[in-house]
Amino acid sequence: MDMRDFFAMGGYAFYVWTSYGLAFVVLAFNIVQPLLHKRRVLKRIARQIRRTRRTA
Amino acid sequence: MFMRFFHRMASPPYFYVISGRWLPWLAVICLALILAGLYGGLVEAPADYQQGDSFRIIYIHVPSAWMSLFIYVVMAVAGGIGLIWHIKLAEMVAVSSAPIGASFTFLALVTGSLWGKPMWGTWWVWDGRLTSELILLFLYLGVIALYGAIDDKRRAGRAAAILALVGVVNIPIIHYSVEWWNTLHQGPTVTKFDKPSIHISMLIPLLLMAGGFKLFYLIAVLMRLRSEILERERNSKWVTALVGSEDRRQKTEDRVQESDVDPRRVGP
Amino acid sequence: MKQVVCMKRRSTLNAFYFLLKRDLILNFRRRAEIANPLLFFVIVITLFPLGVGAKPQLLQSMAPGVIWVAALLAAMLSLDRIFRSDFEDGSLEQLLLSAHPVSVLVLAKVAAHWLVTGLPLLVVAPLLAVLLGLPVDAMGVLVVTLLLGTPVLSLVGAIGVALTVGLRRGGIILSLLVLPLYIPVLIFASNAVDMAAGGLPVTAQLSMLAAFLALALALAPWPAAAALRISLS
Amino acid sequence: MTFSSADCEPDKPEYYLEACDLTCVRDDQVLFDGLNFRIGSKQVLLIEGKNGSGKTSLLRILCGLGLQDGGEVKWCGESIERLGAGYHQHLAYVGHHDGIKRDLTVLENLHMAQALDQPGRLTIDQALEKVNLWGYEDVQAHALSAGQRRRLALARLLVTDNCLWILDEPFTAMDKEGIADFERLIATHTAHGGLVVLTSHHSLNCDGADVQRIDLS
Repeated sequence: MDMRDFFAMGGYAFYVWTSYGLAFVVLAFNIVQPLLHKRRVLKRIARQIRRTRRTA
Repeated sequence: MFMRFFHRMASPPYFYVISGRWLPWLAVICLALILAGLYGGLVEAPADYQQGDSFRIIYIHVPSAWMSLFIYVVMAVAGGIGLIWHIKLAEMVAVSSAPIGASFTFLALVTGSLWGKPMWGTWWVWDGRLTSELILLFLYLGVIALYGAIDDKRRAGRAAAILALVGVVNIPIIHYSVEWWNTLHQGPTVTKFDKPSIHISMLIPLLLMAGGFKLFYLIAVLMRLRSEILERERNSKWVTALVGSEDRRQKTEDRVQESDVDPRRVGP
Repeated sequence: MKQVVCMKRRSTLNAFYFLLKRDLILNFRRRAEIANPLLFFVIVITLFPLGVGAKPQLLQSMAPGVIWVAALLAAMLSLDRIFRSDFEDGSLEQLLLSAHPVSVLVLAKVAAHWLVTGLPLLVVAPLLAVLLGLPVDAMGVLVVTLLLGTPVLSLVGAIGVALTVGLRRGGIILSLLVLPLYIPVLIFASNAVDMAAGGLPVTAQLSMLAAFLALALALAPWPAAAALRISLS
Repeated sequence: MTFSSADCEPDKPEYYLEACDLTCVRDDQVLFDGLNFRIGSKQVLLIEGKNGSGKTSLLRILCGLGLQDGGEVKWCGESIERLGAGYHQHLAYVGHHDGIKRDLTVLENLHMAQALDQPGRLTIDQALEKVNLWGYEDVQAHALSAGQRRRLALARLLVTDNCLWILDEPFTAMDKEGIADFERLIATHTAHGGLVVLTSHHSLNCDGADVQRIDLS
């Protein structure tokens, strides 16, 4: 099964590869979003600590 | 021994550290499983005699459909535990699982319609299973919307847990009503949307992918949980200590970068 | 903990009766508000022929589904009234702090809401079915399905309302929470009327609706009470 | 432990309300931490503190409405969460919202209050007499003034059978004479062995009642 046949997917290339592409996007989203959220939370907490440290 | 382990796991700081250590290993195993499943599904498995290569969408559609139901049940059970025994961590597991479940349900829906297009020529078929999947997506969106709408996060978590419990009781009722409704309008002529009778070489990748998706769910929920714990415990000492130390390490790195920047070169 | 002597149980029934009577009095003091769900029901049904054309054959085949979807939406829109006024003037807190189980009191409020919104739908629905050309022998089954179905709408809706009672813009979310749970009732009820219109037996569908009613009566008040406790915490 | 309605008479002195290291955090702000107190029969607990210091949150936690972040509230030694309705039958709460239905008449409001708990020692007429709302039986609540509605909410305490009163600033919108009346009512309630927890900005001069004070700010 050489590469060209592989990507042709017996004529259903569009359907198969969009499903797999979408799967990759959905899985990636579920990894990236928590990372961004965590960084935002950490930054907010750090700022809060600096604020309390300055006022304390 | 199990109770002691479970009890210590319920305390957020301990859980945060332990999950931090497990995540890399889980990620490696999950990646291995999914790659093996993909290889098996896309390359190894022979084309289906009837559907040709379009059947390979099964390796995404079926595992994510299984996951959507599995995550809802886990969400409801975790919500129930959180409500009855007031375990904050269980409540957070329920709340963190909702978006992941919703994305798997969405994935199952779209891949289902992509799979249906070559077979029936239309993007959407009011087939019993797809319709149940669509309603399950609404149930997920309901839980997410309710959690987002209430400002006090503890109250929001408990309200979302109740909705998840009510939802999980309704899922079998909705599923069988829709199946019964489907037999009314469609009639048995439509080929069963079920998995085609599956040859062993096709089944292995399917199970690999299912295992990979379950592990992926575990990783995703652990990651969301860690940032949720940080957010909810932001006043506690261990978070300030943790963030404080990370903050200082961040500062020392900035100071090191500034000093080795050549003052003559004009910065971007 | 063993509940207290039987004297208390009688007064729980007494509390149920009093709360039901109080809510009916309150609703009749604001009679105009009772008409709102009915007007909505009538308007939605008159929209359909304007939208899909008035071919009698088409209308007749759509009639059961249209009537039931309109009834469902009318019931859902009026759900907010169950707890909203009590939440605003603080008597919801008094309900939660009463000596009687909250689920019984929730049942009383849902019964009052059904009597004020569900029952009138039963009366108006056959008249509107005539607008859509539903055959006469299906009218009886239509009323029976509404009689069995609308209480389930109120009971399940009460859980959604209890969850969103504290929110400023709870209405939008309420429909998202509650409509998926209405689907089984909609499926069996509109199919029962459809079968009756075709002269076929409907005992299976009606018994399913009765089963849903029994399930909702038994299971719905408890999560609604728990949701109220959470919304007010 | 069962509570038969007979021993709910306020004259029995062995009731007590206990808070064990209560903690409450409202959006990032620790309102109070490790709060401990205990009040028994014939005692009044006055909770003071500037606005926003968590007085109302504390009262709602004591009623079992609010959710504390730590610690426990005990009624006669048993956690109120486990007691549930068993605790609420002894409790009467008047919060910011007075819990009066505007469309109902005074009489209907009080009948409803009695149906929700147990009828108390005083009849409705005697209670209305005490808060001098006598003669207003058939007036709809929306026709009453704020002070009169406040007194109607306090009349609800008298017509129901309860040992513990939890009042959130009961004297707001009440004139001097109304306040004096109500202080006498508190004194008679505690004299019968009742307990009262209240927050107030006015100085409470309840002679004869043993008043404890907690300052949250």
